[in-house]
Amino acid sequence: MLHSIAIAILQLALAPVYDGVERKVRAAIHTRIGPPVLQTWYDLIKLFSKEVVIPVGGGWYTLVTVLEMLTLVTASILLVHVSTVGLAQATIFEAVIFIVLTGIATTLAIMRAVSQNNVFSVLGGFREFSLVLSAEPFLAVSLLLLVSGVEAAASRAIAALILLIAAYVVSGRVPYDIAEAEPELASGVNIELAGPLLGVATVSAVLKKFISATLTVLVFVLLGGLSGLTSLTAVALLTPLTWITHTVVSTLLGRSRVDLAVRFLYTTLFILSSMLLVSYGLGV
Amino acid sequence: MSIAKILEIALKTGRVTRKYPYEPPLLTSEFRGAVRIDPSKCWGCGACVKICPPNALALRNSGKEATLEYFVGRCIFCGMCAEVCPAKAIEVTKEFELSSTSLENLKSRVIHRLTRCSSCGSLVWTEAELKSVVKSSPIAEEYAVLCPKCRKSKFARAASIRIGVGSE
Amino acid sequence: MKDEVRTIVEKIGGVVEEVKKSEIYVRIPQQTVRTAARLLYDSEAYFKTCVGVDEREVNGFYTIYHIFGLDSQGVDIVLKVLVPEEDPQTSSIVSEVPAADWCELEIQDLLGIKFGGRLTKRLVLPEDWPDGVYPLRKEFRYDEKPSRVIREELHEEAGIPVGPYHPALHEPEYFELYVEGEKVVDVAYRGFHVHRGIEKLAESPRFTYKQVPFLAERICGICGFVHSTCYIMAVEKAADIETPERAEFIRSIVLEVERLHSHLLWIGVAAHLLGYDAGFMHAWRIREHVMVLAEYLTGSRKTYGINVIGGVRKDLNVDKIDKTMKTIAQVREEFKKLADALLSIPQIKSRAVGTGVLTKSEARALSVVGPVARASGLYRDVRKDYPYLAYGRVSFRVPLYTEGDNLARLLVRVEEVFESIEIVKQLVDLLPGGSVVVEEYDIPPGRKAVAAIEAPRGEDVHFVITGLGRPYRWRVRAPTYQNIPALRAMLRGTPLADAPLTIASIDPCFSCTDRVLVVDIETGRKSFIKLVRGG
Amino acid sequence: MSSVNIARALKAIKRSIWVYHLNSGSCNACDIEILDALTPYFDVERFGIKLVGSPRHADLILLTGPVTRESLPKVVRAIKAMPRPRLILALGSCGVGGGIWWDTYSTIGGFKKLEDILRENGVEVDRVVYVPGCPVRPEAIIYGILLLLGVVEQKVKKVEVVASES
Repeated sequence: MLHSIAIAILQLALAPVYDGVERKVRAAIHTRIGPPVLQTWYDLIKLFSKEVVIPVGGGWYTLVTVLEMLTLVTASILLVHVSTVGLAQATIFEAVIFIVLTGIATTLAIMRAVSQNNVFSVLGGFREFSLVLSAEPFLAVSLLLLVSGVEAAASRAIAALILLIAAYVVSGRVPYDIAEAEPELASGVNIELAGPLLGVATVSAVLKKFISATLTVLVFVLLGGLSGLTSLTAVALLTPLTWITHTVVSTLLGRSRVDLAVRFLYTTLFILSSMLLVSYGLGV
Repeated sequence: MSIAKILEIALKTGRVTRKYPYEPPLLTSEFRGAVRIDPSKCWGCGACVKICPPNALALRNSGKEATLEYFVGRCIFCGMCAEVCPAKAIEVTKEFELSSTSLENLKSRVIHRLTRCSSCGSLVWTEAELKSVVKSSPIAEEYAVLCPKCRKSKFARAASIRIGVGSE
Repeated sequence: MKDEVRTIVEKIGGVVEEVKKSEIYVRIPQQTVRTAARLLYDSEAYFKTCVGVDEREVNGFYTIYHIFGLDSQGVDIVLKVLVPEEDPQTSSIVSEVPAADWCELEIQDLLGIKFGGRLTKRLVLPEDWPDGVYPLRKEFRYDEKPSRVIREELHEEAGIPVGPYHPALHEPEYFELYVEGEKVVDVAYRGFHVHRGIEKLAESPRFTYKQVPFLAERICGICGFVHSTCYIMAVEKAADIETPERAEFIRSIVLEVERLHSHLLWIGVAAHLLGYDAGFMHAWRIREHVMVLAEYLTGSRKTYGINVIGGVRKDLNVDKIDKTMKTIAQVREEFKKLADALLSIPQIKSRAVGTGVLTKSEARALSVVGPVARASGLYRDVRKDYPYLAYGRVSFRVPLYTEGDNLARLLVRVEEVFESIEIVKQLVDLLPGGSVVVEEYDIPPGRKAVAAIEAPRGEDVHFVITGLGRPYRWRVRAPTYQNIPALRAMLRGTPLADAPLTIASIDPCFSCTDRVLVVDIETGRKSFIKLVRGG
Repeated sequence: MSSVNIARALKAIKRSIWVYHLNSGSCNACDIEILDALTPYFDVERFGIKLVGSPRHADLILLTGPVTRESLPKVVRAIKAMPRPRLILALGSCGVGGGIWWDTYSTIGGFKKLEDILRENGVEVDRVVYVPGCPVRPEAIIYGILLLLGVVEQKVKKVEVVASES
């Protein structure tokens, strides 16, 4: 338990570095140099050293923003813990806790967005809401199914596929970055933030990418039935690898529109879930 | 998959970034940067001031001195001043690293002493202009140091002496 | 005068004052200007612009020139209407010619002439500008700064504000989008943030004929060469100055280089707005070759500075020609690959198809220009309709699409990149010898001329009345000025997320447009209220 | 909060400078060059420079244009929304000295005048760097930012020469 928390903290410290690598990789695809690998850390350090500006909405708003980050930190640690200990020890209970935590984080994020007296922020909040509704329920179902230790190969494969897609959506990357959509909504939900508070929101954004990558790793750990040292190695190697894969995928695509994204995700995930249901029922 | 084509393009192109300021800028031989006024050649005639579209060049007369001021902060780098300068004193450089923390540092001035008409004492030429006019044209120095009015009357007087009318 | 043109001119009545090779000036009494305008519009003439001039010191009147272009004949018909000084009022032609909307409001603001039946509300000038001060009247000094008048904020936000500072717009402009859910139902536009008083400045004592090209270049930092060339063409036409052929070729080459950089820029920005940053980066990487070429040919990356009345300041030599050919070949090859990749991105298809539609009839009624017109099925291109400079000597295709959506406008520009490359190749091939500038010329006062150029964004029109030492009046009608009104038609029913793309799809250049004002807030507000009440 | 330690603030942003592009009525040329500086050939991201969409996120404002009468109140509002320290790069011949239209009726004529108006409105600006150019080259923008951060030395200085003495 303790060692996996230590690993989780190490991974969390590495998350901004992974983010730096992401920016470096994206730059390479753009045929340019890009920022130093530690850039996201530099950004965070700077943001936390800036003047504190409490936005309209005051303390309540600040509280929600900070709480959102803390929930995400907890969820991340839990997720790393589950993936490092592997299949044998992963319990439905932990999966439920994780799902509840991400649910709370999303609720907080939406609350933060719509409580702002800024039309872009509110719009971003609604978009986030639509997107979450079309991905997270499926994520929860497939995660529970995988953790519950279903033996049937087809069911496991379909559940894994759903989880992989949903995990990508969680990362908030193109084409699903519609809640922030810089050229459309002027940074959307983050528009009114400044200084340390923006730093907190940036941490949350990085954590979402981290959770997304770790979820993907978890799929492989669960599928491969890894545990102990092998699952540890998998986490250490697969997290950055997944991160980079996500990056490359996101550079190849454009931003989707909220109605198109919801329709696409709903259709795809609904069909997959129906298949899952059938295969689970048939026991294959 | 054609969406992955961009990766192929990127791979083939490699990295194109110029590491300016550690590498030379992307500058061609034709680039027009800030102008430089050579104080040893400038006459202070003001032809450049007249042509300068944004008034980045100004000639101010304080009574004793005429100051040609070049404010690079308003320059549009058209190079017309260099084209019209009769003394070829203005040179278009390739200088673009002109940033400054104060406006004063963006100004360069050439100060010209003014000469007075030797007869009536009114201000006429800048010293440099006088020298170059004397050097390049057949005008005699005794005429050059006069203001146009005095010159005209001196010439009229000299002429009338020669023809022999109205002698005093 | 050709017979077809003669028939039209006879039909509209009035006094034919002047007939030139490509312009006919007809003086029309105030009472019949509307019928004349209607007649012209029905005879397939496009409305170019109207110009208000304070000619009181010349003939005792304010004058309004309505410029119509008979594209099919390559002739401009200019209706001249005299407005008495003591009662500055005239009839509006906006009900006959919707495209005249803005320029009439502009005259109303800057010259104080009222158009019968139109709003008298402040539209062009800043909100803190005092009433009764009209910058384009001759007694107004260009550098007067009337004191601020504090007005109550007339405008409270009711819709989604896009601007004045918004990441999708790199200029300070203000769109207010009225939405239901995520669908745009109406839009109000408030511009004039970039009104710098250029037209007034050019007729001020600070400027001479020779200096105005440098001012014209700074109307717009993207299509600066178009503006300086257009001004110069108008002056040269008015004063019958013959430019050496070689200079005309060089100008045409630089114009096409400018189109290349402008279209590549736009394609990059469009990709960025669609979240496809790789497209943005690669388009701009390719564009950088064009920028380096532009600097090598002219000495400046953007504002060029080589255009003067009578020719150009820099000649082409072997090295420059060589560099030009190499660069365009490289751009062609690299852009071909990029365009393939770009057009295969699923989000570009799903978001550009069927959004921001402008139908052909709307496009015709609003006299839209450039790629916007060509994407809506209007075959309009100044290079073909009124061949100028060296364009009569080269062959090229005008891309035409009928869908009128964002994708059509994207495709028009993509194809034009390739056409421009072909044009440059032919121009370099045909480049004649000789000098590049005539130094001696004389510009008599009182002459008039209209010049038009196909800018990257469409038809750019300059109208000049010559004066002593400097233009008496210089009027600029940028392409975006004609296209922005079409945005209302394009944005209605478009998803909010596609609004920035749709706004960008006309490739708006507000700095061009805003030398003067633009606004449509009143109509926007009214229909908004109506729509809301109607449910 | 009223006094800002500039040296410390500059040190803090040395590796991470978020810039906000504020166009006060420019002709677009400088604005396009700002965008150009982000693209592969110049790639300012290698210095940690990032263009942000809200002045609240910004460490540095890139001001272009001569500040037109109409945009003035909005420019003041945007600069006010920026947290301290307020650092500004006045770009281009317009931003520095008002440009070719420095004295027309509808512009206020560059940053110097804007600074006075800002002061009247109680908006303090902590440091300004002037970057001439028409338009400013992408390299000139990079140079200006590096000068602000103290990475490069200032090259220009005030020159006053008496013609006959030289």
